Amino acid sequence: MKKKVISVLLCVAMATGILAGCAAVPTATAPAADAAPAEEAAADEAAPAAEGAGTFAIVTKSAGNPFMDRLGTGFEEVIKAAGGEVVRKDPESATADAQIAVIQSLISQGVDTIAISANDANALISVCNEARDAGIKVLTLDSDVDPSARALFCNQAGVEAVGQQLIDAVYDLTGGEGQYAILSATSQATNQNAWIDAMKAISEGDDKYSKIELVEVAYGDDEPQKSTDQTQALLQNYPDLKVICAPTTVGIAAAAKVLQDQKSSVKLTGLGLPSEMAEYIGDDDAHSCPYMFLWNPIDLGRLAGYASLALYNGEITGAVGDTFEAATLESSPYTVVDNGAGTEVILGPPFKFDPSNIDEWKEVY
Amino acid sequence: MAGKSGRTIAATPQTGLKQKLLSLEGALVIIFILINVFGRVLSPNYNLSNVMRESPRYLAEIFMLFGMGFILVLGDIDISVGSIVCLSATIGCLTSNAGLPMGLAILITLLTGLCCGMINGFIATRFTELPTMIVTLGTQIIFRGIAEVSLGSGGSASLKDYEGIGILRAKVGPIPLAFFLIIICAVIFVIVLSRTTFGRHLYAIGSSKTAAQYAGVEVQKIRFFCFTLIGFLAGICGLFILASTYGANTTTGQGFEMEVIAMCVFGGIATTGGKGNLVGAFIASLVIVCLRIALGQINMNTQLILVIIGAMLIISVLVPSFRQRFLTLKKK
Amino acid sequence: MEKKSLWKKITASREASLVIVLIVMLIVISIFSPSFLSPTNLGQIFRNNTLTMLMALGMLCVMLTAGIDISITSTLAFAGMGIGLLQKYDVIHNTLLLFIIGALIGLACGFLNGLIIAKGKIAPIICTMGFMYIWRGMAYVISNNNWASGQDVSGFSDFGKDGSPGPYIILVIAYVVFFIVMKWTKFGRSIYAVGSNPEAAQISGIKVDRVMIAVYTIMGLLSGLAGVLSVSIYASAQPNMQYGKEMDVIAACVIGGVSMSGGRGSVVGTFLGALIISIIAKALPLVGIDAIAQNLIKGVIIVFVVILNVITQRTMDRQNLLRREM
Amino acid sequence: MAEDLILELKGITKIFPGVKALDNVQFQLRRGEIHALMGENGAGKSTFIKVITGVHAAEEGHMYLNGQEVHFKGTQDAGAAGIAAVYQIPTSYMELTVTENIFIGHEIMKNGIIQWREMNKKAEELLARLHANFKVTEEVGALTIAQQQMVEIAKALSTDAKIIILDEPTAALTANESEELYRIVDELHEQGVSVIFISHRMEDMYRLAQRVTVFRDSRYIDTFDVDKITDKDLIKAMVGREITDMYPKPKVQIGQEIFKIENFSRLGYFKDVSLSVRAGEIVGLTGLVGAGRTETFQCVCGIEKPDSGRVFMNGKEVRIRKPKDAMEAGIILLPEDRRRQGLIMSWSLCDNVTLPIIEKLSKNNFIDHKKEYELSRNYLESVDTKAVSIFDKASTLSGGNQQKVVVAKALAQDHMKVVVMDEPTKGVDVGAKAEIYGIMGELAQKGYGIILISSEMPEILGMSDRIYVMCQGRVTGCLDREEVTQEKILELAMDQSGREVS
Repeated sequence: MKKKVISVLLCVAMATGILAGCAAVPTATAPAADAAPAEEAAADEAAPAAEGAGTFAIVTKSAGNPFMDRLGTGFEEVIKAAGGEVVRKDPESATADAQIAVIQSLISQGVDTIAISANDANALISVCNEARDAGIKVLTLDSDVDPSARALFCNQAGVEAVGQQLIDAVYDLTGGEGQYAILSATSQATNQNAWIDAMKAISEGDDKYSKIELVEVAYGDDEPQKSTDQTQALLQNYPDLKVICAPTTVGIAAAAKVLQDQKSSVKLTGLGLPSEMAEYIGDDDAHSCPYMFLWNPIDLGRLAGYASLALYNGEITGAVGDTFEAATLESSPYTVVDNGAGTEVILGPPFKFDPSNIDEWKEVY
Repeated sequence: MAGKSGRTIAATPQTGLKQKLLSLEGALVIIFILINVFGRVLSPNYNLSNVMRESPRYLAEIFMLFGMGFILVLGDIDISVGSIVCLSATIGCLTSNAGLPMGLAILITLLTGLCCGMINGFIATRFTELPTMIVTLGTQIIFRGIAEVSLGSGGSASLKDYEGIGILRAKVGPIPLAFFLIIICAVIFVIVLSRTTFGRHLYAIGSSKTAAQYAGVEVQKIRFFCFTLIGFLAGICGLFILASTYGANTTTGQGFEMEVIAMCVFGGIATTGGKGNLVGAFIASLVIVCLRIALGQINMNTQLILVIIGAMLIISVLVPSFRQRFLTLKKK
Repeated sequence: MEKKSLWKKITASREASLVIVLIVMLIVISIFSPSFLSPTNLGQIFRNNTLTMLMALGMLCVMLTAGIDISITSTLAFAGMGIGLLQKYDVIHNTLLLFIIGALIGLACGFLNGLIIAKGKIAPIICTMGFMYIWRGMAYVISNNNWASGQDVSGFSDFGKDGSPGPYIILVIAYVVFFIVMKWTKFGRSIYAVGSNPEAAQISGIKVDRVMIAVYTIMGLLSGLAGVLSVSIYASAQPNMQYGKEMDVIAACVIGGVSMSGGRGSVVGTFLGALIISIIAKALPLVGIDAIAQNLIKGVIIVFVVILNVITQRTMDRQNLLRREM
Repeated sequence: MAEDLILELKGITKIFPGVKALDNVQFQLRRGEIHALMGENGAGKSTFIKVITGVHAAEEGHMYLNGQEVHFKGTQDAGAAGIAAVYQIPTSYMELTVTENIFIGHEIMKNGIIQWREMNKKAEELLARLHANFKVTEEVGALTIAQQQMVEIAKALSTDAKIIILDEPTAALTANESEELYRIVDELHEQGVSVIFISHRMEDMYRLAQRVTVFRDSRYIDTFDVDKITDKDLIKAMVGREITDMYPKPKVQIGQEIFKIENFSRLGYFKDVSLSVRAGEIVGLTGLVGAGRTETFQCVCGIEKPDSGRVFMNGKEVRIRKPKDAMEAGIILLPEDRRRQGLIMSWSLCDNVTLPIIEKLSKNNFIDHKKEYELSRNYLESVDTKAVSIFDKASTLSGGNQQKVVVAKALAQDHMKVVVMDEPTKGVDVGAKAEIYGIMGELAQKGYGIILISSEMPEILGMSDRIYVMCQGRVTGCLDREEVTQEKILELAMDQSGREVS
């Protein structure tokens, strides 16, 4: 009997806990169905705080990653300049699951736009739609979600362009014929898969590349240790290997170190951070990587910032043909194009880092 | 046979003991209230509808809490549940995409979890020499490995038809369906553990496997059942993850096992077995969920949130330990 | 008679059965990849798995006391990130000093673990789970979203460069030291005693609490050292480094015959266990198994070896009984 | 008085949280004497020993060694002063070798390196002194209890101790193993070592000691010369009252055969064991430790799987695959190791008693607490358990009372027909022993069949109607109450003819 009383008391206490915690008067008194307007009211409240300039969020792939950090830097710079408020969120781990929690929290906060670099193209669809239902403009940068779930994708470079550039680099470094291998991140990395597919498609479609042969796509899971194991395995399994192409920042650095330490004749190219790769870029045999590519993540962040502002102000809706200004970027204005599946804006071609410019860039990012 | 010396033994429960038991849950309730109040003060957006809307991702995990509670009370541990979530979500997604009706796909998702649990249970009960930590460490890698192979290159699958499974996302007012299910589960599992013979047997096994066996408790059968049960619950979790992400990938459910164990421990269930109850664990899980949501809304660094949870975990076990010692000292 | 007892010795020793597993594995791998046994490759096995092998020694000590430490890779990341940043911001570039600092960070983390476990009487898995979150989180926080990269650690990374004897020397020293300490010193034996029967150890005058603290401190020290080595070997410090690898270390120990209930395990067994794990990691890409299936195979091998251990033990017990029957 | 005292303690008081474990206790040990320390469980003997060896520090009192006052801060101080102890709780390291067990804490070192070869040699010498027949490199876990005991004694000897304390050394030993121990103690005595030993067995005291000190309820009672004391006086000193009949065996009309096992075998443990019990009969089962008595009934009761064997209840065969089957058939086992097998020490008495029958105390699987409390109280009172409340933890009771709880647990299973009591008085003090025998007699009177597995000759002789003797896994004989003598049992227990090749 006593126990029952205690349990009832416990329940009551907990209920009061919830109510006390959620003391928002409308939700506590009004029927639960009225919650949605209350939410909008909260969003409206948030807006004046930024003096009409809105709140803009950016969600990166994970914390502790300089590339992601620079995206945020660029984004923040543009929004701050426009007088808006920035919310930067790094999920606790590089999973879609962690991003969902973060985006949900942003919906609660009633931000105006969310720019996402997605860890998984599919897993975020529902949460993105939820955000849009709540009146939030959703766009992606760096790594896309399914086009149905966002307004616009700020692409660092067209998939075709990246694929073309990488395959040309491979062609160049092999001297037109020979074996090459790809060291990718994880098997589900959206970007990497798209680029690799593009490389394959281009090399199959053009006789020019008929003499270079892709022997294997290895996955280093963006872990230094596994990437090292995989690189060594590639070297061992394919003694005639001429080039490794690593379109991932962790993989390329690990591979570069293996090749350089072993003084291997195999050359490396791909996509990498200048600051990570400065040690390995050089024309002579002492360096493993003659040149590599990347775009400027700060610029990409800026582009996403401008796009967010444009979406927020209603200048664009993300439809093909929309145009918006990006004052601090060279190629401004940008025009929304169709990439076959959805709409995107493209930052520009990837930038080539070689011994001549690496020292300048390694300090930047 | 009457007592020869006429000695009598008291048979009325001492209230002191009960109060002691109550104190942990009481403290947790107070913490729960405090967190909600602070959440409200710190974040203007911390209200019922927002909390409820953000909760499903965490609620899915709480399903496993009940099974993990059983497993920990038994003195075992299961660190493969995160992988089971991944595998069952994957299989569910793939079978649905293969053209099976949604109902069947849901059933297969749950069965996958069940089977994984049975495999764990089978190894754990057949090779009793092995600590379950090691068994489930191995199967953790295997289950996720199977999911990776099934997902193939790309490592991610999305539901082609997510109309059917949408029913799991249904809401009553602001409150998601999952929340009601959780409450129902909580009531059932709490009662089973605290009131039934089965629950008594769980505590017996957790306190002393040998003595339980001598007393006629079917130790291995119950252990097998509990591993199967947590597998099934992981399947449910996988199902809800599938419903909320419309798909599965190789990182689905990563780290869930530790989060669920942490919730149980925070709620007073000892990993050494035989101690704690699900009331505490359930309140603790709500505390952690509210805390994460509140701190998320004030945009605290996500890593710092983990630091706070880690510290809370250690403090939550340190405090009773020192309190105990303080009490004995005082008595002295 | 002498011969028989020698045979008995071999069959009764877990190490011997591990050697057999190793040999079978090597034969199978060599069939698929003949170059596997080349000196360079063997060297790489050790170099790439220096961290696992090093931490396995600490885990051996911890598990001998019936404990477990799942915070090791977080400690590793914290220490590694710490010394990485010291170089990035040009505070210290002296290799030796960096090693000492990293080791000290690990030591402090481990000491805290040990203190709470021994004095607070807390289940090791819980305490170390808490610190797993804490140190990993701290690594992220101090990193402030930056990595210490190749150029930042350029001089320092020469130590762990492919071809540099650095990691090998550390491994050899660590294993030799541990082999001696665990077998021939009072401290080593007291670890066994504490794990085997803590009450008895207390009565024998062994300071159980101190041994527990020491064991976790050693574990922390080795994790810190592994963090420094990691930065050196991969020329990069990232807050998520070696995430989840603590399970590999535990698996290595268990495969090596270290009992999770304490008191049983040897340095040689640990070495063999770590070697098996390392060979799996190294060989799977080489033998041409699809990258996607590698984790699956790894898991199956671990479970297989662990169950094999049990079955061997059971057969041995049964044979003993049969002998008794005679 | 100019006695040559090697050790003297005066006014020792030791307080544990909530209890006074020792209250102004004194003790005198003469040089070279064997001194017995007796008293019921909980009288404070073990605590007293731990004060001597420095495990516990006494709150009050003085200790003099060779006339000098000493203060031990830890066991190492005591060891250095030449005091070594063999404790009652198993202090062996099961996973470590014999040598290590002997030398742990005082390894032979040279430059900080353990000298294994020298230690092995020394250990061999010590074992030779004890006439042990096992190797120093064996793992202790692989030895028998008696052999482990020898290792413990060797451990005490290895420190060159002048005073050796043996805490219940014979509790786990069979008659002839005890004989071996007496020989060892005699030898120590001849070598001039002073010995303190604690035991519940009168025979130990008579056989070995010159003087005996009795404690009761944490207090010192008296010290006697063994030559001048009778059983009765001693028991009175220990228990505080007179016990008239140690073995109260009632006259019982023995009925039909109710329980029979046939051809029970398990590889490496026992072979072709058959025996039967009639209603109201107490059947003794004895033999050396390791003869397979306990293992046989573990198999009968479904704890372990036998290779072969059939069980009959009232002439009908029953199949037993798990402990539950045995219980349902009415065969209840009171296991040997009550702390590990019989009770859950961290649980309340009530929960322990009702664990096997909890399903019957519940409606639709929901436990009926009222019924549970009531029932457990009834049974606990019926066996006269000394406890304040049924919610007391089992670990707080003394050994004898714990055993009573185990009995209550068996009684609660109301369809019990045969009860197997495995060493029911092991580690139980005299007063409680007599009570347990009393309960046994009452059970027999009620028509239960009782199997008493015991190594203690007096209780086997005192309580059994019939006695089976086992040796090396076989039943070597069955003796009736009338024809039985201690010699006959020993002869059968050490029967060599059973040792044929199978």
